[in-house]
Amino acid sequence: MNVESTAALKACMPADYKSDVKPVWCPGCGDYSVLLAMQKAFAELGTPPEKIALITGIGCSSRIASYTTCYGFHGVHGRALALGTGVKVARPDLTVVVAGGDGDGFSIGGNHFLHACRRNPDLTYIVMDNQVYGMTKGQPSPTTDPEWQSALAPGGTGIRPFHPLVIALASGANFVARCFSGDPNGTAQTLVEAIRHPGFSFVQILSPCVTFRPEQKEWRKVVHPAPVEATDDPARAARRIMSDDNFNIGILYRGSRPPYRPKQSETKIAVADLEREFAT
Amino acid sequence: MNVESTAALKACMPADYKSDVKPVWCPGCGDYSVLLAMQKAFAELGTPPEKIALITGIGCSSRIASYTTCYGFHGVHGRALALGTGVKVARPDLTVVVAGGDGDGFSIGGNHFLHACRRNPDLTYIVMDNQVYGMTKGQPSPTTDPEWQSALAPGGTGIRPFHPLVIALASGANFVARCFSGDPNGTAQTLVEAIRHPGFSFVQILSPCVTFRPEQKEWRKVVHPAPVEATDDPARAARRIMSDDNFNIGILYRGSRPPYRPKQSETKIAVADLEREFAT
Amino acid sequence: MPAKSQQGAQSVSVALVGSGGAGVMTAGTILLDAAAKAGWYGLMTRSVGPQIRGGESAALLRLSTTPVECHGDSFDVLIAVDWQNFTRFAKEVPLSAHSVVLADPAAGAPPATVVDIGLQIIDVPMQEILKKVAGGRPNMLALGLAAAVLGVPDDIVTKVVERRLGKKGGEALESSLQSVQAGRAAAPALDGRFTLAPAADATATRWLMSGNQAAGLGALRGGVRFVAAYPITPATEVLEWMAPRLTKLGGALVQAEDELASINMIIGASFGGVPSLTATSGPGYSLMAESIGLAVAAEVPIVVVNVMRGGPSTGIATKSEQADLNIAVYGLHGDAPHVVVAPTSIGDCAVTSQWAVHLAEKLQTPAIVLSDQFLGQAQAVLSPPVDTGEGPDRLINAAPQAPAARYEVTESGVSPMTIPGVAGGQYISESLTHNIRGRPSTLADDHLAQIEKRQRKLSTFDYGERWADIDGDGPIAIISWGSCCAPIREAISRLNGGGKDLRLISLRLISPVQPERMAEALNGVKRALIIEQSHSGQLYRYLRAYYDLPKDTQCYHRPGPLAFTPGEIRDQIARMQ
Amino acid sequence: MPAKSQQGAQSVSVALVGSGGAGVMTAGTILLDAAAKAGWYGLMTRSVGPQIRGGESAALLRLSTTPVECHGDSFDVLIAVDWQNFTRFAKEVPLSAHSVVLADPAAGAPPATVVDIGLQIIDVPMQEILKKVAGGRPNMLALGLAAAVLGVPDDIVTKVVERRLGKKGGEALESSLQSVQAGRAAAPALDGRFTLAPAADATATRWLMSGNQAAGLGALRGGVRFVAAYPITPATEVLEWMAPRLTKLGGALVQAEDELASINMIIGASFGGVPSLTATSGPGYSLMAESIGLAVAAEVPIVVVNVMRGGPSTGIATKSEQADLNIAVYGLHGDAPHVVVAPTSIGDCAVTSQWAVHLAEKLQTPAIVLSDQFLGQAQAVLSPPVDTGEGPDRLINAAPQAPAARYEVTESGVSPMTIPGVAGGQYISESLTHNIRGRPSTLADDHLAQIEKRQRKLSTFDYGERWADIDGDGPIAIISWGSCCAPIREAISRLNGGGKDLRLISLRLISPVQPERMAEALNGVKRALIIEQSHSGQLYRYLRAYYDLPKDTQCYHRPGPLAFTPGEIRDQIARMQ
Ligand SMILES: Cc1ncc(C[n+]2csc(CCOP(=O)(O)OP(=O)(O)O)c2C)c(N)n1
Ligand SMILES: Cc1ncc(C[n+]2csc(CCOP(=O)(O)OP(=O)(O)O)c2C)c(N)n1
Ligand code: SF4
Ligand code: SF4
Ligand SMILES: [Mg+2]
Ligand SMILES: [Mg+2]
Repeated sequence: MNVESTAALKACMPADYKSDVKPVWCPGCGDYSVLLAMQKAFAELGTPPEKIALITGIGCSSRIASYTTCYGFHGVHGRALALGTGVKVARPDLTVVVAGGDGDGFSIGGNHFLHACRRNPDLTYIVMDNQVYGMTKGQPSPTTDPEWQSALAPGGTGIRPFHPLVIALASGANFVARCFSGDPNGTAQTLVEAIRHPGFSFVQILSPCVTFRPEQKEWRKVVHPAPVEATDDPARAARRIMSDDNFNIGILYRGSRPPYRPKQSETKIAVADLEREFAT
Repeated sequence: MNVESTAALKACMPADYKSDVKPVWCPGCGDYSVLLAMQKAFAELGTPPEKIALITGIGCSSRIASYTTCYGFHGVHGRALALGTGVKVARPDLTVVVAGGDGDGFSIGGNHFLHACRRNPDLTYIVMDNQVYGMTKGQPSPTTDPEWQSALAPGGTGIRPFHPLVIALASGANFVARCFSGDPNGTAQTLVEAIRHPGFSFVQILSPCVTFRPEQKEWRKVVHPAPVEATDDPARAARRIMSDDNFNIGILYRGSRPPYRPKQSETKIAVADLEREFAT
Repeated sequence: MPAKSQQGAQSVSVALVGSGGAGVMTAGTILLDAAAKAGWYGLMTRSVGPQIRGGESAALLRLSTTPVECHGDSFDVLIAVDWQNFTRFAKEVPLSAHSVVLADPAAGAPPATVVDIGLQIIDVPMQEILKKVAGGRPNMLALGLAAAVLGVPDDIVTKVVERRLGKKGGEALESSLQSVQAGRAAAPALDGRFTLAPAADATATRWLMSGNQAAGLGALRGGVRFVAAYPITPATEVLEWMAPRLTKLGGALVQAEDELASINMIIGASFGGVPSLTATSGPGYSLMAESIGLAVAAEVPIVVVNVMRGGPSTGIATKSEQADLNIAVYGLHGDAPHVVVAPTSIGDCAVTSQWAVHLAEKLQTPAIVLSDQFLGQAQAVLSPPVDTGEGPDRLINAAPQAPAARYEVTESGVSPMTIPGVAGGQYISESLTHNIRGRPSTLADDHLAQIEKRQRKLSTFDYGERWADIDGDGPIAIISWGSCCAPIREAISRLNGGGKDLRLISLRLISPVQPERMAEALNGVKRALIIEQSHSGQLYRYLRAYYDLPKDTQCYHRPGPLAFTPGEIRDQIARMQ
Repeated sequence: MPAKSQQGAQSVSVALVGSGGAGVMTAGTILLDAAAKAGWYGLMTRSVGPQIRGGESAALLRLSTTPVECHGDSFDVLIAVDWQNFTRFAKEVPLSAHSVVLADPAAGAPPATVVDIGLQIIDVPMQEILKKVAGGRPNMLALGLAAAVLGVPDDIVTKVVERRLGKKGGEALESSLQSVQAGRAAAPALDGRFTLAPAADATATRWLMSGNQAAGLGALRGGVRFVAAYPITPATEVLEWMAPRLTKLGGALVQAEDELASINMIIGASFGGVPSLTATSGPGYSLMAESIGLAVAAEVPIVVVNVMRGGPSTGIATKSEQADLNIAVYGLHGDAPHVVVAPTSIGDCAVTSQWAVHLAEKLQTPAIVLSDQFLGQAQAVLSPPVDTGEGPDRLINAAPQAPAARYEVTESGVSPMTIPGVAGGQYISESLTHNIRGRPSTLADDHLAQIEKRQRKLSTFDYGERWADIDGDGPIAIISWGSCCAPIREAISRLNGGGKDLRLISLRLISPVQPERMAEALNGVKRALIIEQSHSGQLYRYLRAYYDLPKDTQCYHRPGPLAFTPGEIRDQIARMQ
């Protein structure tokens, strides 16, 4: 079946979003389930693949675009949010989803994360957080706990982990959620809401790296639904998140800031009209 | 008098930290008072100028290093914190002060700000915040209010301002304060405490740009001392800062995280000892 | 010494100097504007000190009966409101024994370096005079002096003052006009020595614009509708000019958090189908290098304007140099061919940037526009640069057949592109080495096929005659680029017999190289002289690497910040002749 | 076909292929280690598929009686545990009619491309055999097969297996050893065709190391005590090797948030007086460009190791290419001269990086070490690279007289530096154009003086003989660099008469250029051939720009990912001869 050319004509199914490329991921990698959740979410939204731009950086997780049938961009390390912002501003009609890893998004890409939250373009940012650099074979990322041993940081980094959700809230993200890849249905549902929510939606997905952080297989046992409903008060959301156990799953904040749209003047002109100003 | 070579021999005076270079700043620029406050603070600390490394980026404010008699680095735009971290890790004996503007620190330098807070090296970071790019003649910075008119953003940016103190707290800064350049004595006192405090100390100094934001001359009338004492609870500090009027002056947070020091092994070896591992 | 005929001088140079910020610049702009209205051509540059505001500054003007884009060897007239810090920029205001200085004795004695030249110094008691004008303005008095000396008609100056200062309101305008008149009245009789002759084509349309504005205009003409950028001297005016105009054209400008973001934003927007541009200078350009390489590999059209300033590092932000040629041509990791073009004059900034948009889109590649601070920030009165009519002629596959082969190997090397939103055209724009479908590949064959394709599309494209401007056909060739071209043109025209043994090749297409066209352009050439404003001779080395130059090829090169003068270049050429 | 004498072959190539991740790599490493202990030299590279883990992989070994740093034209022996995805890397394992394949028929038929070669295929029922070994391991069986075919002594293999796998504990070790023995027992008799002759200097010291480790060692020898970096393939091992060792030497490694931070951290540390280094690859290097320019302008010594991979953009992270020469030499804005060096062999990574530290410190400038993925990630058994004894010989002003003239114009071009903490030596390390005291300046004279000084210190320094390795003195010169040198050396030695008409210039100092030394090295040369692994011929163009090459100079260049083979190069040379 030729999925790509017929997708627009019929109700979308999750399979319509899956490409024929075999993932490079290790067997058991959490990212397989994120891919599945994404497909389900797109199908539920009913947005045909050609109307979706899936923009990623570099890392195991950032390979995800290739495994879908959407338009995609596999850019350079750390710049996916800037790419995605450009796509959205130029093409407000597209559904823009930006995705990547914790290294890509919070280490090299940290500045764009801050400023995308602040700028609030209408797109959804998904970080597959495995608390490690998978692609480069196991170095600590900003979300790695300070004691974790690795060749590059023998004895651990000793550095306090970065708290993506708190930073997102503090910088102005308009929708904040945490998911677990082991629950693709719940994740899909959250993604649907994130994409529908206007403005910058940030979704952290705990997605185990079975190769370099095999202990993350245990996450399945410790994740649990957030005990309370999402709030629209950023301060309250921040307080809750700061005091939770980092395994609280669910939508944690829904804001109502209007999304970013560059100013447009009422009166439209032609380029030739500009020439007059130079006449002497 | 040859200040530089005799400084170490006698009690330090503020004037000992002032170089013979005429500032490029506009008459009335708030940065003059920051320079004065810095000199007073150094004198009070009694640290001779040669033991201080003053590291800056690019911008009007970043010119400050030249106007002191300390060792200094006027680097490239946005990278002062990385330079300063390198100096401190390599030379823990030096007093490292990093300084710059809101554009330098929060726009292009935002990622280093996040990660310096998190990493917590024992240095003090001073941002002279005038909510504008002074050096490049008046473009909006991350702290500019969304309605401010400028050639580059006609009608305003429409973007929510960046909240430096909240971000600093959320990312782990160990000391957080806000000062006003119009109060050089108070600022000097805060700087003394910031420099003495172990770990990463962040001091935002409201410092008017009289040329591109002449309305900031009014700041003098609206600043006021923080109504309560500094807390050591980051969540409480964040809540207070989020709800204050942005003109609350004083030390707002004092943390107790141990400063960053790279791991050192007990056993020291020589390079030649390493060669053995390659022998077959 | 200005060429003087019965009809007056062909061109006159005037420097207005004085501290206190924008004063002399305003006077200079009015003078330039008035000269344009009176039918002359002209050029104005500014020299500023390190002070952010209120430091010393100088408005450096040259007015002429024919188009002019460089200063002369020395200034004919210097009007000094005061001498504060004059020595800091004295080298930018060369004077000769034929120059005349008008200065206020109350502002102190002229610097010894000026007096020693042995020129004529005329006292004009400016402060004294202005005491009699309510709210009198020294800069407007200087304007009046200059207008009188040059013979710029009174009514035109008045009209321009009214238009430009009108918004300041009644009293301020009144005192400005009175100050101008006071200046006129105080102007010494100089035997009409510096009076300009009427322009030949006095009624032709003239535009007053800077190169940065021209670059912005060219980009909009070419079809750019999205800009993301981070401010930097001396490129900011490109952006500040474009920002409000883009919103009126239905486009947008985003001020990014840094250059890493701005370059990626424009890549994203262009992937989305909208022709996009950023403008920056050396430090910002460096930061963009990684992602310009992304645009090469993923074949996304983008335009990057680099208005070069003094380097290395932060260098001299406010002065010109041509030392970013290396990084523009060679500064990407891996084999990453792309387009580099350079305007050959202030007005040509429009033509070249329009062409850059066209080439970027047509060849699905980054096109770098290497302008420089002189071209970018100089204000000139010039003939309107033509709209070439070239637009964003991207090869689009509007009715794609799945599976999409985004990176199809074609004869031209250009692969048809699909635009997001179009069903059946989905593909991944890929930074990894990939096959024709955009799938990551590490195979030698795929790698070679795509690398060759990207080189081929650049090498085989027909760039037409615009690759260089060629003047003359003598046996000595001068090869140059950017803001060097204007003083070279003038030097040649000054040489005996109009420099008949000379041939000037002003390069507009820097990369890819055009060996056949160059061979043709050098046909019959015995000796060549390459002229450029860099310490290491970047253009010379680059040409040597890729072209067969005449055996006897020399290079005259030095760094900024001082612009080349026609005399300096004439001396170099004379040495060759 | 391996050269075969009564004493056995001079060198033998073995490929161990099979899916399932690290299995064959472990076997290969043990084989290499055992061969070293037995007195041979050797090389091992790996080929991996796109899969992060568990995909296909191949351990490609060559063992030899003399030092060896490239693979042969084809592999003598291929041992296939299975054929999964073999076609993906088949080009990296060239086979000939003389090759022998040992494969398990149960793992499926060999691919047609292999069968079609017409080589000898010997069935070894590996799975069958392993059924009899408790916990039997196919990779260890392959090891046993290879050891038997090559004649690597049993006891040595056992010892290495014990040492390397000992920590896995009793049972696992036991089954490994039994698998090895089972492999030995199953090995076919091949008339000793692939048995290695004893090495000439079998008792000499041998080291087993990769180029990345060697680069780390050289840096530590040179005095580096601070490293800041961001992980990137294929440079990460430089960092991972250095990290724990730096802490033992009293130094430190900081993992930075990105390359912008890492380059600035090392600049800061070096300003503080501590010799500092970072290691990266193309994408990271691009990001560092702006701040490398800062180190040039502010004259701060730093070392940047770029382990080149396939480009442009993200390209092919795991494969070699030599296409970052342009960016390394030319990739900074403004005129920003600096040092670029390149190791000429795996072991030379140590010598060259030690030299780089020395040059950076001595000349107060960035020194770029251009290694490549092949050199960096290949494991070799080699003669220990010498410690040159060169350390960080920075010109320090320990007793400064205020006011400090940090950027004093000296004859050598090197200005004495003061180190923070020392009274009277305070200065500002300045990115703006500055005068001798480090004060910002926009004066033409200051700009020129500092630009000239920075060029002079590089141009006039005596780099000694180490600028290039020169072998032979024939009239045909081959000029090359990096990992190309090994196959060229082998190609020359294979040519009739030992290639007496050839002369090999292996460049170690890429920049600054050495025109006099090159002229001397080319004395008597009639024709030259430049060999490099880039599509655009970057080395050729660079040499052409700066050197006077023989009139008849050709260039053989192609991109990665496949390494050059001696045969491929011999053909090119033969065409010249
Ligand atoms: C500029 C640059 N620096 C470094 C790298 C190397 N690199 C590739 S992926 C990666 C980190 C991946 O970590 P993460 O984003 O967490 O993704 P994961 O693999 O864990 O899914 C790094 C450092 C690169 N490709 N580009
Ligand atoms: C990489 C780079 N981009 C842009 C610039 C231009 N630039 C110089 S200073 C500056 C902003 C200054 O603003 P801020 O840091 O707030 O300092 P202020 O002048 O207001 O004190 C900019 C954008 C630069 N020097 N380098
Ligand atoms: S290395 Fe980790 S993150 Fe990467 S594919 Fe394997 S399991 Fe997933
Ligand atoms: S432009 Fe503003 S910030 Fe800069 S020196 Fe002037 S007043 Fe100060
Ligand atoms: Mg990760
Ligand atoms: Mg500012």
